Amino acid sequence: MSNVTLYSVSYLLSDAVLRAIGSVLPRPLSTWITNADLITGIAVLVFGALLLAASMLNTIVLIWWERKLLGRFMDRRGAMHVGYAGLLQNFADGFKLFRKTTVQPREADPLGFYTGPTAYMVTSMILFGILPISSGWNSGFLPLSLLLALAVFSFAPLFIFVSAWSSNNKYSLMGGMRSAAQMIAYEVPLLLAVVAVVIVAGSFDLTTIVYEQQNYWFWGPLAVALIVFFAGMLAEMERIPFDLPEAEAELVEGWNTEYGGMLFAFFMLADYLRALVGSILVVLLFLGGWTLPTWVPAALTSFPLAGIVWFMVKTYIVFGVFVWIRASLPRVRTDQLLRVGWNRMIPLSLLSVFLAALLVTVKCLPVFGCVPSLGV
Amino acid sequence: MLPADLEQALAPKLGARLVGVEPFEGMAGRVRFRREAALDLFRTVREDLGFTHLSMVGGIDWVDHREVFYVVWSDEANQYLVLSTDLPADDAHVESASGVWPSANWHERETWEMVDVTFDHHPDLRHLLVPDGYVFHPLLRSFKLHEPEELEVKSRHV
Amino acid sequence: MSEMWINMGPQHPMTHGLWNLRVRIDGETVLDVDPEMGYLHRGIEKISEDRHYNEVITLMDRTCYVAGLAWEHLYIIAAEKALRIQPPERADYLRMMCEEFQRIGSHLMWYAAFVQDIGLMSPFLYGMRDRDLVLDLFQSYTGARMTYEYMRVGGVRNDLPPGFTDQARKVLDWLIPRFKEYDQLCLGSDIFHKRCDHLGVLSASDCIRHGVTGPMLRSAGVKRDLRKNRPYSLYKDVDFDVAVADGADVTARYLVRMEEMRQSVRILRQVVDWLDAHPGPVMAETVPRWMGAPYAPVGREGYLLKRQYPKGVGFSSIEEPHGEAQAYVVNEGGEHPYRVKFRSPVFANLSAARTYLVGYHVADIPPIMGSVDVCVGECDR
Amino acid sequence: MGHLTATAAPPSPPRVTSPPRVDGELPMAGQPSVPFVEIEALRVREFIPAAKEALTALIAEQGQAKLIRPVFNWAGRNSLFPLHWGLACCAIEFAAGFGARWDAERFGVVPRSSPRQCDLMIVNGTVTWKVAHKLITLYEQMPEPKWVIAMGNCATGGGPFRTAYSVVPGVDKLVPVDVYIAGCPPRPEAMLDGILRLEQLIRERKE
Repeated sequence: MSNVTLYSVSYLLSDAVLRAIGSVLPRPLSTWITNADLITGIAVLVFGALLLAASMLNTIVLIWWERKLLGRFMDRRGAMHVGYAGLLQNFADGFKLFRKTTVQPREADPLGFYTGPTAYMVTSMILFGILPISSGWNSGFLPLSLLLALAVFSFAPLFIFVSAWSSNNKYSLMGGMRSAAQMIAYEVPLLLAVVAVVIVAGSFDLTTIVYEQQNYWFWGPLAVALIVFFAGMLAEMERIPFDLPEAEAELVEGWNTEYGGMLFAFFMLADYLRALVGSILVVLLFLGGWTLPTWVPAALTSFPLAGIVWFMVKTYIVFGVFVWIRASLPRVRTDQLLRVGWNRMIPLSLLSVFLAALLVTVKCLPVFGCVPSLGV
Repeated sequence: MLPADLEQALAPKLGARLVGVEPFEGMAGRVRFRREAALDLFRTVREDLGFTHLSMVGGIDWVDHREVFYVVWSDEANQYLVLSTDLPADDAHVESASGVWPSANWHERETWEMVDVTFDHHPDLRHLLVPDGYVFHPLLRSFKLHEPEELEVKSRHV
Repeated sequence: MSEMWINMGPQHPMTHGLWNLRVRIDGETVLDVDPEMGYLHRGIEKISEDRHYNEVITLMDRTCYVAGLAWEHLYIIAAEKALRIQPPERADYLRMMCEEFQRIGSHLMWYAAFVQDIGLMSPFLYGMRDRDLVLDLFQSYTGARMTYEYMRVGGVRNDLPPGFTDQARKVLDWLIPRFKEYDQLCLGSDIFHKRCDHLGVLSASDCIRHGVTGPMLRSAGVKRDLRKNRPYSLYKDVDFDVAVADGADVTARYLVRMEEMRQSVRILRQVVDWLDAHPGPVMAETVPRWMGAPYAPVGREGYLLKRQYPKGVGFSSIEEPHGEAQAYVVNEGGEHPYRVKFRSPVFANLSAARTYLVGYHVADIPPIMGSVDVCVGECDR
Repeated sequence: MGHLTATAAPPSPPRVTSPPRVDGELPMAGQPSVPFVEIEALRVREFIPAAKEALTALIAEQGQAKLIRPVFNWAGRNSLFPLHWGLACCAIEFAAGFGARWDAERFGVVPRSSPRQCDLMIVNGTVTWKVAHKLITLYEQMPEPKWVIAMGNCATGGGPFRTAYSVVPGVDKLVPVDVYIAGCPPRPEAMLDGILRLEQLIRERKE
């Protein structure tokens, strides 16, 4: 299992295809086409395409999951009639938005108006390439993958602000300002909470962090960091109670008020990609990634692709918690949000860093491995 | 509070400008006054008699003249009172009550645009319900409603 | 950001209807507001002048579309005073029942809209769900969900169907625990208090200066409820308390409306019991057939005036769900009212917008306007 | 490696790029060798709309294709986003249609507040002359393809207020209407039925 990785699969695929083509071609062409460099290059492309397909598919399923879950929280059914249980609903939405005319307001700045959503979408997609999903599904050894992921994650306010400002709408502008202020305020506690994880795990590599959770998942010892990280993620993902930039009640649709058609679809997809990445990060850093506790029967962990399956189950449950929060909490106000961010979250995150350092120093971490419900 | 009490309280202040106080079902009474007395009456009613709350201002077009009525209530007396004045149709204007009761502001704007009664010294007399620049006063009796078909036929000829 | 004007409306999620709030802001602070009304001005007062007394009822349902029966009641009282007609007792009880159910329905609609304004998503659905149960009751005896045309000059159109009272009791039993759930969802959340406490404060003196009535006035601690202070219909015969709260803020208005719903349930239990025990006529004897006809006669011939009614002016004021509504009906002896003038509580409550909005944040506008409970239909008429 | 002779390869003929000719204008002598069009393309602000136009044209062409058109048709009819606004009484029934009992989201109908993201305008109530031009503006802000449903008697023909001085007797005087729903107000079922009929219309549409 462990040596079958996503890259090896795509390499084998590209190798087989190119060799098959080479076998029918005449001599000089066939040597050229079975060149090792070309095979590697094609393999990387296949790898990227697989990642893209997986991320898109997951995002669309995630939207479906949110709609169904939200429907149930609200005593209704959600999308039902398009495809089985409404599974095709989001594909219909996507195709429809693809066909719609993109209206560019006359006073809008075309450069920012078009590049903003695109860059937002692209940076959110890059994230998916960095994160490991299972022992096989990762992009190789990235020693600083956690830092890279968070760095790319924090590009978003820039692009949101650019697109909001260039669409020349007062509501968009206010939404963009709020978004920038909010994301910058919550970057700091988010990073500090991650520092606590890094102290305990001793590595910036996400795969290593997951394997460090062999004995105990980090949500036990790092409960404070988890709370800070979770709240910070809520703010970064702009979901209720922190969805001020898109607060429907006062700013019509927030920073995407002027966007329709495919650009709006970009925003929508990127939002949910970021939501997916947020849930994945929670699973990776605190919930043991693709591993399961040892008391789980081996039959449940040994089937093919078990890692990916369990990882996705965990991710969707974490996202379900986000949806649950969305269904049951009101929205806060900008000043309150920033006050909570600077006055409460940063001290809490510093506390979590201190606790992590303390746990490592006094070497009491193995205690958590003895609790059966936590241990692996 | 009975109509007689009201007359007793108001007559010394207003004198001849008070036309009379009539009984009115469900209210303390109906005070009829000349428009010169408007401001004095409003102040007296609000400050001396305690009718602190202006509920509505309305206008009626009686073809030969127009009537403006004010409904006020008092918390202490737990009573309504209606004040009304008759204005000539060709020169319909009366002092604004919005200096005494701020709540009169919108009601007077509405009465102005509906019944064409001008309120002097109103802070903000502009259209409220009908669009800006609307020249008709719909609640006048001379303003007739017609079926949309007629309207279309007419516009086609124009 | 420098100062700028933004238009919140006429198409804006905050407005819950068709009006425009022009807001001058500096950053996120509100400096000045200017409500712009009239987008739903349908000339109801003018149309009424061309209509028969009973035909005006049709317009009353549409005047305030969330509290149609309350507005019917308002108009009917004024028209009966103008025409000197006395309804039978059972009809009065039926009207009270209508009004109280309508109050619950209207407040549930308000709740659904208000929670959306502060960002709570699911209670909107809960409010609509429970409102539908009340509308089902209306439907069972008036035949319509929102536009009922149930009351008539001199009584009501028809009596209750068999089994109605049991169904009504079931709905009331269902509603009481739901109110508790609503409170848990709102008052149980710290964020709700952070958003709504000390927000949109309108003190009692300001309320009276600007003619603000209803739950907004009661939330400022003024115990004025027309059902108690000047009992119309037969409200003096039922037992209930006036909901009052202190604070004059959004939370206080929430508390007042919630308590009003509970009190309405309390009134309804008494009214339903009375209706069970006292069958009788629902239309006054003195009313000619054409006036109280259960179904509108076909053609204009049906409306021939059989009897001149004495001239008179009818004035009525009731405690509508939004506040104190008044009607002023002038009868000049014809078959149409000469002039109908309505006082809409929302009209007065909105005219004070500058007082309770200036100085707060842009994000505070939706909760404050939500707590005012805007029904544009009755405001613009 | 032999050395090349001067006569071995004939010199390639110089490629002449003719400047774009505009009707009614003489081709100017002594123009720079870089064509005018390329300078224009370098200006990004001009380039992006041009590229967008080309892309839109491409998509439109694809939309006409027999294979793709049914997919887009299916997508368009199954995800109708109505404009989230309330005019009058019908707006309450419109809201009830999105409530728990009727749940219009089952059919993929999700109200959006921004007209840019809508394909369907449900005119739910009385349209007055004061709001008429705002309604037209909103309609024009919606991107193509778009549809209009006149919900209720007021939007269909003025309803009980058709004689009033301030009411538009039917929204079809202002914008093209696809589906009329009768009722005053129509029940939520009727609203859903109207939406489903619109879906049927889209399905049967011949482009």
